[in-house]
Amino acid sequence: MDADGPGRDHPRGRVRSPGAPVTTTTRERAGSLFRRHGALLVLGALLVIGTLAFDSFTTPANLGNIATASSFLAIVAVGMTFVIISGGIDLSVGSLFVLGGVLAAYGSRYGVVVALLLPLVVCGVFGLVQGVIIARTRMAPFIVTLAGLLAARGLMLSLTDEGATTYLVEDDLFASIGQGAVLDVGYPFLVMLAILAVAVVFLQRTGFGQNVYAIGGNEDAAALMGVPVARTKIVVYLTSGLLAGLAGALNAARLSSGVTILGIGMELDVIAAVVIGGTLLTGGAGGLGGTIAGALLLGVIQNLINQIPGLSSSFQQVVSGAFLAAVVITHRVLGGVRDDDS
Amino acid sequence: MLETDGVRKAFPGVTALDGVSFSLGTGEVHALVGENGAGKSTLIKVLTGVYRADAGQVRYRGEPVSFASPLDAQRAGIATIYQEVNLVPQMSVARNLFLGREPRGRFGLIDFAAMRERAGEVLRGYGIGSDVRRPLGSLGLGAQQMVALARAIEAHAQVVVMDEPTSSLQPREVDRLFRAIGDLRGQGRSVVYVSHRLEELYRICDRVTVLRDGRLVHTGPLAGLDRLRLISLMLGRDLDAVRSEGLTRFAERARSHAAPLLRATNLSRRHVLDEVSLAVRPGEIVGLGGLLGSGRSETAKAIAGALPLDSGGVSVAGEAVPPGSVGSAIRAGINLLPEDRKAEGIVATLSVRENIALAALPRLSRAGIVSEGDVDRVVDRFMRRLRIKAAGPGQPVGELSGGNQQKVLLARWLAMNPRVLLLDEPTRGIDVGAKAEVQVLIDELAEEGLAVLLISSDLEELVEGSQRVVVLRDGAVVGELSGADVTEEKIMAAIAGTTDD
Amino acid sequence: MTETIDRALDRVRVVSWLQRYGVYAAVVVLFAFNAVFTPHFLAADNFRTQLVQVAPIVIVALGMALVIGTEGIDLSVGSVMALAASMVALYLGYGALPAIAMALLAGALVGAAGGVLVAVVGVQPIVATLALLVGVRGLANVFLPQLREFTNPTLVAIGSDSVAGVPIVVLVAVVLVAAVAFLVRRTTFGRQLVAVGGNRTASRLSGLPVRRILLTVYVLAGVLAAVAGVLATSRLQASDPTSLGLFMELSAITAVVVGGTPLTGGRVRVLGTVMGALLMQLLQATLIKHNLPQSWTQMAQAVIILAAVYAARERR
Amino acid sequence: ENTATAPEPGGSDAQQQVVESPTGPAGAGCTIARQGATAFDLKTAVVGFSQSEKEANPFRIAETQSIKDEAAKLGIANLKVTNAQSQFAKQISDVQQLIAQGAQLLVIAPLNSDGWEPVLQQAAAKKVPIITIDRKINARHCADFLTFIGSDFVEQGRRAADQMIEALGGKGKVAILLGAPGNNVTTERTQGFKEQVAAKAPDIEITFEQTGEFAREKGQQVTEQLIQSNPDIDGIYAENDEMALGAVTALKGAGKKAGDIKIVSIDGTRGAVQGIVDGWIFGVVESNPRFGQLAFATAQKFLDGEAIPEKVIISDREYDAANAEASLGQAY
Ligand SMILES: Nc1ncnc2c1ncn2[C@@H]1O[C@H](COP(=O)(O)OP(=O)(O)OP(=O)(O)O)[C@@H](O)[C@H]1O
Ligand SMILES: Nc1ncnc2c1ncn2[C@@H]1O[C@H](COP(=O)(O)OP(=O)(O)OP(=O)(O)O)[C@@H](O)[C@H]1O
Ligand SMILES: [Mg+2]
Ligand SMILES: [Mg+2]
Repeated sequence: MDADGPGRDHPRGRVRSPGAPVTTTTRERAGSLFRRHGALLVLGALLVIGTLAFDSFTTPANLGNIATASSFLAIVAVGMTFVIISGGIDLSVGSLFVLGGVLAAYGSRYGVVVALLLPLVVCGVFGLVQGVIIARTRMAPFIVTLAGLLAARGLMLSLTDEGATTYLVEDDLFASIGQGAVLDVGYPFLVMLAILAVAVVFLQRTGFGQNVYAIGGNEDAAALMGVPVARTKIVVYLTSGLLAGLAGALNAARLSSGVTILGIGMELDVIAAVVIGGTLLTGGAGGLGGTIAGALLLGVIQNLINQIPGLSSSFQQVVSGAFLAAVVITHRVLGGVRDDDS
Repeated sequence: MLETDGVRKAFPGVTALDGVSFSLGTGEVHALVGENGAGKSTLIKVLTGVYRADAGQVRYRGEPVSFASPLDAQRAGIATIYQEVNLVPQMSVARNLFLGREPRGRFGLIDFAAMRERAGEVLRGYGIGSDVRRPLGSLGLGAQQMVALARAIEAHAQVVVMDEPTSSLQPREVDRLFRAIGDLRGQGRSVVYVSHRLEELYRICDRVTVLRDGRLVHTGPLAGLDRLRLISLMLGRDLDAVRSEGLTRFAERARSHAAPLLRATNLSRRHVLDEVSLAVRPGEIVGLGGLLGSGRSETAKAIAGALPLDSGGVSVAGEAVPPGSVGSAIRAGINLLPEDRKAEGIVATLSVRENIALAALPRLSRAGIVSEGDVDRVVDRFMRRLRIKAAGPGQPVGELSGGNQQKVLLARWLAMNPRVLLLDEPTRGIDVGAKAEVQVLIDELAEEGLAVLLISSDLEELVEGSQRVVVLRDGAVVGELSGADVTEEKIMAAIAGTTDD
Repeated sequence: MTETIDRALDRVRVVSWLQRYGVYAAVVVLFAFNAVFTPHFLAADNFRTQLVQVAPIVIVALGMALVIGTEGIDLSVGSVMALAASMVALYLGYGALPAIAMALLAGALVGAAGGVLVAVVGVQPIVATLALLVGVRGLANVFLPQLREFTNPTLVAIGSDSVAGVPIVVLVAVVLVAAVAFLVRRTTFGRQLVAVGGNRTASRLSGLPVRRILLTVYVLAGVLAAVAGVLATSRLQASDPTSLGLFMELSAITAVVVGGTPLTGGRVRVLGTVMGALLMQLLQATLIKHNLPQSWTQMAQAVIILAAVYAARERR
Repeated sequence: ENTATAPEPGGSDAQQQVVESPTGPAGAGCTIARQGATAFDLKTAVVGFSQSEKEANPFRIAETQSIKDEAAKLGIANLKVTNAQSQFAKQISDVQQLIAQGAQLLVIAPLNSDGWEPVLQQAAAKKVPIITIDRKINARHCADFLTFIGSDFVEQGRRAADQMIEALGGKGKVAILLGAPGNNVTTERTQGFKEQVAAKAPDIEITFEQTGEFAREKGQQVTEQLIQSNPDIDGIYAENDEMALGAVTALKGAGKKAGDIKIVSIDGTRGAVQGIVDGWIFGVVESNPRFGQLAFATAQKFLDGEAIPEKVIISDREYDAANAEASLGQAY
């Protein structure tokens, strides 16, 4: 990809004076490399460790499971990456994920088209409305999407008799989208890759993508530079809503039902995946490749923890927390630019 | 070309514009001047769709317009460089330059190779040769300002609005800018030019509009308007008063021979500073000269403990200051007025009062509890002394005009009873009246025995203010001038490296 | 001309009044609604119930408000409550006071861990405290694998006794609100905290001990969460590390933001935070008392949050 | 009802009684031949157990422990245990991982009844028999899963209703503390209770239904609101013991006396049974978590070629004032 591609934030080297050659230290270069590809490196390291430590880790079936199971989180995280790069946050994705699944399962009785369109339309409208509120009223995205989280879950509960009704997927074609597999890797993973490819082009190679980075970097400046801030934000939240709904629908296809107990706290996992992937929560920098690596990383961690025999369920949580902390600390120490705050 | 008719704009507590009728002709360079807070930036923002006027009309090419956003204005052909550099620091230089009009390649996707190449070309024309892939934020403020300029001019706008474009530029860059403005005029494009540097106005502007307290007090050709008369219009004082006060601000002072109060020895940091040593005596003002990016700000920050060093040390009155800590530098009496007041200086959400008291809080408290009376006294004293123009001490500092923000920062440091003052561009963006006040103040402070290190891109200010000038290049000291040697020519020569080392 | 100015000023005044007091108005409206439509609402017992229930949220929200004031966020508060509950159960054998002390210490330690991650390592607050949210909840369960009841009279008394008709739990909350309000308004630390949230670089260059301030703020948030954990535990008369404080972070953040403290830092509204918590509590109570389903509760909360924050948002 | 006895009813308290194991139409029942697996030795096989929630409440602790104990007792060396920590997506991954690790028998305590498609497909491909305990999976018997061993939640609800009717003398106002929404235990315990009340005591009015999310604190808080706004309430049906105990704390706090408001709940934890002894709780319907022995015995029967019914419904005992004190030792 292009070296000047967005998200490639360069080490903050120092120029001597205008025209002088750029000088970067090895450490800075390593740091920047780590920030961009840290998740991938950690992922690689964990795969090696897993292979060495556990026989049953590197089997095609196990890796295929991890890939397929992670793709839903990854799809949602793609949307979240747009949101976070634009300087926002979207807490509603977990609720939209479960809402999308319920709607897809319900819609499947009218065929595959409805099964896909219904969640996309409803979750898209949710994203759109949140985007409009955020862009037009300048309310904090955190709050608007927190309200969205509650509203979407409330809607889902009222559609399912407070969660008691589980709609079953009644369209085989639709179900096969979620259940088919090529060599142990499920279709959802392939869908995720396709979405990733499209998203990368949009984020890196279009004016829209540039605008997303610009408003995340400095919203006021972007507005003064003529970036259509409101429109960009609206599209960003719309995208996030759509992808959350789509991931929910795919998951419903995989599970053959609109399970109502999903998605609680999912937003935090999604945010963690994005952040581990090297996207800064402050906006303006980051990329999609890291996000996907981050999502896979979370799946691998869970799988590895399961491999350790005799670890009580509480200890597993401690280990996950410690692991998350270790990843972000490594990130920060190796990859972060120390801004010498004291 | 672009006119306003009776424009009004009020903010809570202040009327920033009060019935302003301004008109810009085709192919003219129009100066917009006035004291800090006169309403210049506000007028520009109304013209370019950032604010909507409360009353009155904006006309562009004879048609009434109401731009909903800067984007609208840009589409209509009005490009703007705002007072504070307003680009996206994390994005690369090239992407900042082309944001919104990126060169397209296949399938309408952005062609980054072409963009880089064009950016390199364009910027070299403005004297910026650094890698266009670097994040903009890693460039010095001056270079950033040049990028903003290039961006506006390259947008093929019919009207280019510049709000204090030269405040962070070096003389060489100013020349380049003026050539660009000349080209614009030649092509029949119009320029609105805001600056506090009067000599610049006389060099390039055709007409002038003077604002005072949100009202238009004068508009007309610049040629033939006497400089003192212009100042009296701005300040609203009569001509004689201005004449008698004069414009020279720094007093002549004998050279101090006392032992140095501040001594910095061999300050080094990889790629930034290289064995910088300097000393300032009590009562002395030492200038720090050098080109954009020569490391002046870094030197100041290093002395103030805000920049970790690889080696070297600082002492005040012979006592070593523990390195790498702003707190201990401040306890030793070293105070730094930073260069970038928006990012490093003001706390925009807090009031004028809180901003002034910020650093001095521990002294204005007893047992960790703020003594409000003391704070009020200090705030009141400095608001008066520096004539800070605000609705009151409770007004958020973010709402003040640039110059008044700078005064608030100065007040923050003066409230600390400093021994050493490091002033990084203290008069940048300050109007003539206030500038004189600040300079008089600096003088007074030196008189009181402070050691002052003055960084200024304004060579005139540097020459007039300093008893000695230390010249930096590439993070190293390349010369020191004192006494009669302190002249603009000699400094330029030292900067350029044509003198002996 | 003057008329338009007057009208403009009126509008400005209304807007800034709403910004400041919108949440108070909302509490009053909801209160009035209940007084008319909810049976037995205007009873002393009812006020007691609402105040007792809201007290732990208020206390957690106080810490959260401080953290948000520094432009941070603390997701770990709910887990800290759980950890405090475990500590109480583990050390109750030594008496109520040592147990409470250990709980507060644990809260301080978790806060310090978060503070170090944020202030020293430089990890973004939301991720740093997310790691703690996950890990500390696990830790609480490792220490105390399941709910444990207790009958320690001191602890039970803290949870259920009253002084002069005011439940101890509420008294503690009132005292802490006063203390935090004092901290924010009158102390050097309070001023500095807000400045750090407003502009960290400027604060550092002004010689403020930024790291120490951040660290202290996270420790305070941890201790306050632990206090809330102890109170909730003593009210429940059982330590329940599994479900105590679940989703508390969202309730606390909601209270803070609905109360007018912006997430962008640089400002702390203590009383507004209390009002924000009260508003959400009243809403919840209203819906429960009218026996409306969960789905309604959530949708109504969404609307109220949006409305309150819309009224209080910054204009430009 | 076709009542059978669990194999080797051993210890005094730890065993389960099977109350119902219908063999289904046309002598169905699932045999190893029909299911397609090849017989293996349980002792040396890889057995996977997927627990749904953290072992942090008495029910889950007892359940996991009984599986582990029984495996140890039978000498099953290779038992792999996972815990989904109440996240359904994690449970699906967990079980898939167990299958990938070569599990030959799966015992699952499902978090949810629907949504098991990916697991069922993989298990079917490898012919891994699945036994679900405590909650069932909605799927095809034999093709998808071997059997469900557990209680009948609707029946539990009905029995709770019977107790409530008895407590109130068939008349009064009752509040329900619902379990976590979106969960078939909640749904079925509610359904059974309401059906029975409607059928047997139309004078009992259900005036209030709010979720206490199966947690003690929520149960307490909701009850506090409830008794404030509905002071005329006569009985509280809590869908698990934790919420009932929370309700007790709330009643104590409001100055009520033991027995003022009749509480009936489900689960049979020691705390709740003690509550009966103390007079605060009227009665408790048990939901027995000790599935270990029955699960492995069923698996062994299957491997030995016997036909296994679609569900094995276990007997749940009931605690009330009459037997509470004596049964305290048997409650978990
Ligand atoms: N957003 C705002 N909110 C409130 N008051 C404002 C705002 N922007 C400007 N003002 C006030 O309006 C007046 C005019 O400000 P403006 O920035 O236009 O001055 P200026 O002439 O550009 O000054 P300077 O030379 O210092 O840049 C000032 O008193 C300022 O305090
Ligand atoms: N925060 C930063 N990160 C990385 N590089 C920086 C940073 N600040 C400054 N630099 C680089 O260090 C060099 C020295 O900059 P500095 O601004 O201190 O020079 P100066 O002599 O003060 O010039 P001026 O202030 O006029 O721009 C510049 O070339 C700049 O690119
Ligand atoms: Mg201005
Ligand atoms: Mg500088």
